[in-house]
Amino acid sequence: MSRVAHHTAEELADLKHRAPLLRLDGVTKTFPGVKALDDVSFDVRHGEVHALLGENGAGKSTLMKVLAGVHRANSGTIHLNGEPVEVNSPLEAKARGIVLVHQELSLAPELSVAENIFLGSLPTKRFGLVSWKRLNAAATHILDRLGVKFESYDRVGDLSIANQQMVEIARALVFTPKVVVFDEPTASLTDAEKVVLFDVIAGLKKEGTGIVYISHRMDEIFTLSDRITVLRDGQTRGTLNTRDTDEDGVTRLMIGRSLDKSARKAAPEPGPVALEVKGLSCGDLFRDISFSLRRGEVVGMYGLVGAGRTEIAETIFGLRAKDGGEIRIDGAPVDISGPPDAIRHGVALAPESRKEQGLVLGMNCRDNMSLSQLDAVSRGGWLDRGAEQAIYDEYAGRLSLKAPSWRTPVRNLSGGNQQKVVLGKWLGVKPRVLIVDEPTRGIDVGSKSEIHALIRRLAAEGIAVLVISSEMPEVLAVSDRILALYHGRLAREFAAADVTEDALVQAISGL
Amino acid sequence: MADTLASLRRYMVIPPIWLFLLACVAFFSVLTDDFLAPGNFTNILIQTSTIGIIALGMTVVMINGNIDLSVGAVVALAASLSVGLQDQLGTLPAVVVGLGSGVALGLLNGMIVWKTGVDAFIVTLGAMIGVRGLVFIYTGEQSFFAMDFAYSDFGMSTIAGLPTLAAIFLVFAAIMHWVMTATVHGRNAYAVGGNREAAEHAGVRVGRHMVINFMLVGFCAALAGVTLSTQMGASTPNLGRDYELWTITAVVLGGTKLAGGAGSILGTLGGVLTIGVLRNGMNLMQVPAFYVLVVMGVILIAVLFIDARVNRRGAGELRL
Amino acid sequence: MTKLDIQSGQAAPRLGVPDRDALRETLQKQGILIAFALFLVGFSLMSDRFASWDNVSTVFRQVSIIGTMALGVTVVVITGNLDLSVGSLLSFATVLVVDLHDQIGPAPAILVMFAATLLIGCVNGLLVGYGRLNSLIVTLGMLSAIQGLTLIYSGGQNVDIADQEGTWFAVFGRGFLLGLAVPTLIFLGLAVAFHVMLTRTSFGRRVFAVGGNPTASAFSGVRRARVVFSAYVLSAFTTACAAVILGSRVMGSQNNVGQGYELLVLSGVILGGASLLGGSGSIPKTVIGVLILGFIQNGLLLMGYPYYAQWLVTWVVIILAVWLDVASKRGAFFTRTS
Amino acid sequence: QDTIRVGITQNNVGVDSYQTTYEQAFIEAAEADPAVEAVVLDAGGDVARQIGQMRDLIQQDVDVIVIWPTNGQAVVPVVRQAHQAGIPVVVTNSQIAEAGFDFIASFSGPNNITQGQYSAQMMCEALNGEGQIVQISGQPGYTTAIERQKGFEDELAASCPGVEILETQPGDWNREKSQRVMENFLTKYDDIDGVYSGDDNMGVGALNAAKAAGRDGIAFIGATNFAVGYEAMGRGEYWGSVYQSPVEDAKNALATAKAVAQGEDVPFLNYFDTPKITQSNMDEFSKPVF
Ligand SMILES: Nc1ncnc2c1ncn2[C@@H]1O[C@H](COP(=O)(O)OP(=O)(O)OP(=O)(O)O)[C@@H](O)[C@H]1O
Ligand SMILES: Nc1ncnc2c1ncn2[C@@H]1O[C@H](COP(=O)(O)OP(=O)(O)OP(=O)(O)O)[C@@H](O)[C@H]1O
Ligand SMILES: [Mg+2]
Ligand SMILES: [Mg+2]
Repeated sequence: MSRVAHHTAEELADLKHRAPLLRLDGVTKTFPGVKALDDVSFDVRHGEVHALLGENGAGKSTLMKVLAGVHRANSGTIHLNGEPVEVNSPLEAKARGIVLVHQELSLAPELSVAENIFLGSLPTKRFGLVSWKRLNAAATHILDRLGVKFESYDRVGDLSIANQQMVEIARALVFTPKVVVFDEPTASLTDAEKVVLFDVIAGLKKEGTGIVYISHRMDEIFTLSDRITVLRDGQTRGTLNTRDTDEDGVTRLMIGRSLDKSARKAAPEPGPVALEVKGLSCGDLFRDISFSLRRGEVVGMYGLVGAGRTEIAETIFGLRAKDGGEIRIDGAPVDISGPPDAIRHGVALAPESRKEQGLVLGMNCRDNMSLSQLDAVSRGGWLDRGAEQAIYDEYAGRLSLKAPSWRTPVRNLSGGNQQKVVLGKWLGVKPRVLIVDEPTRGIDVGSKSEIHALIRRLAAEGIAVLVISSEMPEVLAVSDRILALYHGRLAREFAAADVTEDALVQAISGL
Repeated sequence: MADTLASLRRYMVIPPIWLFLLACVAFFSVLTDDFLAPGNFTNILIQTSTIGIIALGMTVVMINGNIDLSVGAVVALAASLSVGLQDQLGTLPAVVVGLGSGVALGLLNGMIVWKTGVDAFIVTLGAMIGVRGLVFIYTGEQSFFAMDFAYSDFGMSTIAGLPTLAAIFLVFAAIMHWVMTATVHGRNAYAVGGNREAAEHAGVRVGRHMVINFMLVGFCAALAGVTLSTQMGASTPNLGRDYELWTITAVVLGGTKLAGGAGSILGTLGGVLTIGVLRNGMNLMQVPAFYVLVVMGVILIAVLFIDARVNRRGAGELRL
Repeated sequence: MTKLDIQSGQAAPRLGVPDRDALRETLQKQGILIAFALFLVGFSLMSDRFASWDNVSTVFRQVSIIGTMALGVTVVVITGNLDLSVGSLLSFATVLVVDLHDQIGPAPAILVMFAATLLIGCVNGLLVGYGRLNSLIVTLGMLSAIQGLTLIYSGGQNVDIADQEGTWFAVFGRGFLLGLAVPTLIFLGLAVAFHVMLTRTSFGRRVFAVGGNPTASAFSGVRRARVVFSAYVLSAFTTACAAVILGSRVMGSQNNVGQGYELLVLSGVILGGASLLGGSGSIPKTVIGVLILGFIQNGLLLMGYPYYAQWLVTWVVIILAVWLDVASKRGAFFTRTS
Repeated sequence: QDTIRVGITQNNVGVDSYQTTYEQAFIEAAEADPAVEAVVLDAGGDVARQIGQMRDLIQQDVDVIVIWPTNGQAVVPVVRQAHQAGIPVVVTNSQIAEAGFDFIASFSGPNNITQGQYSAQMMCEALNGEGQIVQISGQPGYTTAIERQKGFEDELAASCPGVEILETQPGDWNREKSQRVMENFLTKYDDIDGVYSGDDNMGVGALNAAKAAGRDGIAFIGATNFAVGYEAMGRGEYWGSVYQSPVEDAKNALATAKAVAQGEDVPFLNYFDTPKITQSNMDEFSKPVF
């Protein structure tokens, strides 16, 4: 393996005027019922971070999968270093130095971190024996670079999602790749890990690697990228120099209009308390949590990953047994035995992990949406398809879901659109108390503000909403009050009017 | 070195089935006199060696997310060939042909699963029926008998006090344990079963990998057929019926997931021995034939039940 | 703001011809039907008896036992579980109903048999549903236990109905209604009922959800244990129905009549495209799967091959049928896996 | 040493009434005889298990072993082992392979070849030497099935060339399976004059199929007369069979074993009588208990 020579700054500047490292021309890809890519062209230069932007379902992941040999395009060409190449399988892509860090985790849970990182190219001794020494040394070397807190021999299935994402990223660093594609790498990373990732990207850049970066987070795009290409409906809408444009310009290209940032209406007078939690505790996951939600109110819950927010939500939803404290709904103490009971009490939880907890991937969009309210859409056990369709139509519309048809299995939707189905499924319940856990993970900026508006509107209709989020702008944008969690305890409560970013950061860091 | 140890340690974890095995051994030792006799243990080892050898290969195939229902028929085919061809070819070449037939059928199964994408369950179910047909075509319904009594004497011989067949089983188990924990191929089996797409994207040649595993289980089944026929000095066309179900049961009891991605040879060994000990113990206790069936069924379920209680996760688990 | 290379013009309208797509989608999913049709044509060409009404109705009658059982097993498989106990449960139920027939009369015998069989279904359901135990081992254990129970009950003796002509019990296996055999009617009637249940009721939806993703269904308020429990009871129910047909058809029973049926039934279900991983499957396709099995056996017999040659052909046909099915969904004959 | 310890390993008790009745009769006979103590084992149809049981019996050093072979070839080596250990072996019900003849003291049981021949003779008689028949054989690969089929086919070819076997298919000793096979035969052949089945259980299945299809005038001949077959014969629907009593079988085996153990001379092939039973002579026989 020859390392790519380091370039001086001048050389790098010069590179921009050279032939691109990678060029995709006229790529078209259709799935049954969808033209996911329509004559897309795109190029990446040495040492460049090229951001790929677009709404959910615009075709970003598909384009990168074509590049990485996962999908075969209907037509189009790929040039690497000016040479036309065929990429018919992931293996071929790898051999040509093209690495894709997938949007969806693709790890083998039973294997160790090191084995996952070197999957497909484990170092060997004689007789096909794994050389554990070299494997772990090499893996540790990469992990040190990423500054992670787990060991190379830990079982991947035991890691948190964020850490699994780090393993996925570590994979990209095994060989000196020519092109690395990051597909929404930060969707489940914390700030600390993000910093590490950006360092890694900077390092790759210095080595002359071409980088494609997909994200829905504008701040990241503008921090990292040199150029931005916007996809819309499977077509290229344009490529811009990052320093020549701004968020608004890109957004307009992406969704055809500017974002209405003033979506936040004045909060109506909140109604009576719908949910009250007193001294709720569960093992060492969280202790002594007390708060209340009023009808018509949106409360944000903010904290670091592992602060216990999800567990609190799960406990309220009856998925965990509490070992102390009390939950009241509309003033009456309740003992919720499980989700069916919770739903009966008017509590809904849109979970954070869409694939594991949110969706039946093989089931179509409509049926997924109505799954949380089967009793409501059936009479005497008989399904009322009209009622189901009505729910689907309403929330597909309100969330601008992009699906070929209601019959499409959610497996075939883009990541962001899958998340929309999860939301639609729980918004449709019209609960008294709605808990949404990381509601906009992987959702494009346009839809994100629509979802925020929708949450506000639901509150205005008299629902009490708890929004769990790791994104400060989101919490700030939607909440009337904010609960800051630190290490399983309620650190502070803020009113939206007098919260500052600094105070919030301090509160969740235990300061 | 420390790293190597640490990374190896988790592959040496004792699977829970061994606890039940111990419990069963204790139970029968108390309730029957003959159970603890050394001759009895070698008996159990011989009796479990057939299913056991197949189970070793089945474990690998199941870890990588497939299944092989044709093993019982392959047992019959390999036994028939290795006994039936002795007159023409001589003993050793006949055995080689028998073993080869298993590998060849494994290759066929594997290639079909790989190239057509048809589920292994269907492919090997077809083979389970069809290979039995091959056996009947070859044997013309007849049983074969090894004129060479050395053949059956081999099945009864011992090495250093250990019956040869038991020794073959244990040595083979050790080899397979090593393959699954220390070789690239073994580790890839977990990757392919745990997340096939991921393995494919990472450049594991999934198709070839699966074919090799099918050949391996085919070889194991054929080897079991050969050892079984040395026990009998003969072969019968109906040999190995139902073996697929008992093999899979032993493997699953040992902790291998039906869906793939997890499992171990050690666990399988425990599963195989548990079933063997149960059968043997009930024989010694002279449980009447009809009741053996009931007791066997109930114990299988009880093992699972206790296992689930013992392994119940703590407070971290969701109430689903 | 410098635009480097913005494309001109509006985005072209997306390719979307829903009707044609829906049609193609539907056609694509019918690979198994095409396979079935091909075999029927093939057999008809090779044997002039094959395509006769007599023969077709005979095959329907013959598959009705396995077919009826396959309906319940389909539900279990869709929930992501297995039921290997149906074979020995069939033996148990048949021995019971036949034996009781002469002792307490047909109607009470049927009632008692259904009660006992459903009870065993409940045990399966409790263990797999509420106990969350591995369904393969539970039902295999039950296979063995039920076999033992049957033998203990009958003392290992065959059971027979003495008065075969005079009992109305004969109608289930031997009767005809409107020119159709009663077993066929029971099978197809139950198939329609099960199909409606799976596609039109909330229970059916829950069955698919639980099999597709148990965790997500639990988060959605579906009671997994209850659904799985019900699936096993349904499986026991269809097995009991099959036992009535079998007992009446044969007017007697051996203790092992259902031996090996578990795999036969399961093959029918899997041939119909249900996945062992759960979440997919359909009654009409299970019916087709079972019919394929029945027609293969019948067709090969009519052609007069020796039985082992039939086994070889069965091998090829089963794989070809499913291959055609998966190939049509994939749009290619071979996989791209390296 | 006063009592004789007889160890028996049976084929597959419970799989059909014959074997079950045999076992009961054997146990009863042993209990009735104060000079005999019996160790009764069942191989459950599994050759490997039967070999294990043989070894156990050798280990226990019983005075004589009775074996109902699950397979005539596969048990030869272990029978040889017993022989070498000085334990006489009596084979019961179905014969072992010729290679093992040197190692056994005696065979006690029916002659399946003869039974096949009897059936062929009855078939010839029923059809007056002229006609087309089908055959439903037992489970493929099992000695009894093979021997009966062989006896039947050879005798028919030799002494009754006018009767032609259209086709043979296995019915696996299963009445329902045989019913299905017969239904297909009926579709396939417009003209069937007779049906030979490997036992009455299957024969009655075939009869069921013919009755359901309304096809009269078919002569049904079976073997191992079962109660259902006996009754059908009484109704005039079943032509004939071979009478074989499991009780006789069991008693014969025990008596042979006892004699062998006591060092008496016994004939090597100790067949017990299995006469033809037809509609005309059935009154001479009591209805089988199974
Ligand atoms: N395997 C597939 N089968 C059918 N359709 C698919 C498949 N994969 C993607 N699609 C469709 O292709 C289109 C583009 O999807 P893609 O995943 O590329 O979007 P994306 O831009 O990555 O969106 P997101 O930001 O939500 O991840 C979507 O309409 C999606 O439904
Ligand atoms: N340090 C850690 N090591 C391993 N797993 C962790 C760690 N911290 C948290 N986890 C796991 O990660 C998951 C997410 O943590 P948790 O749900 O407690 O955090 P949260 O406050 O809800 O944050 P988020 O919603 O951002 O994930 C949980 O399953 C938790 O067990
Ligand atoms: Mg995407
Ligand atoms: Mg969380």
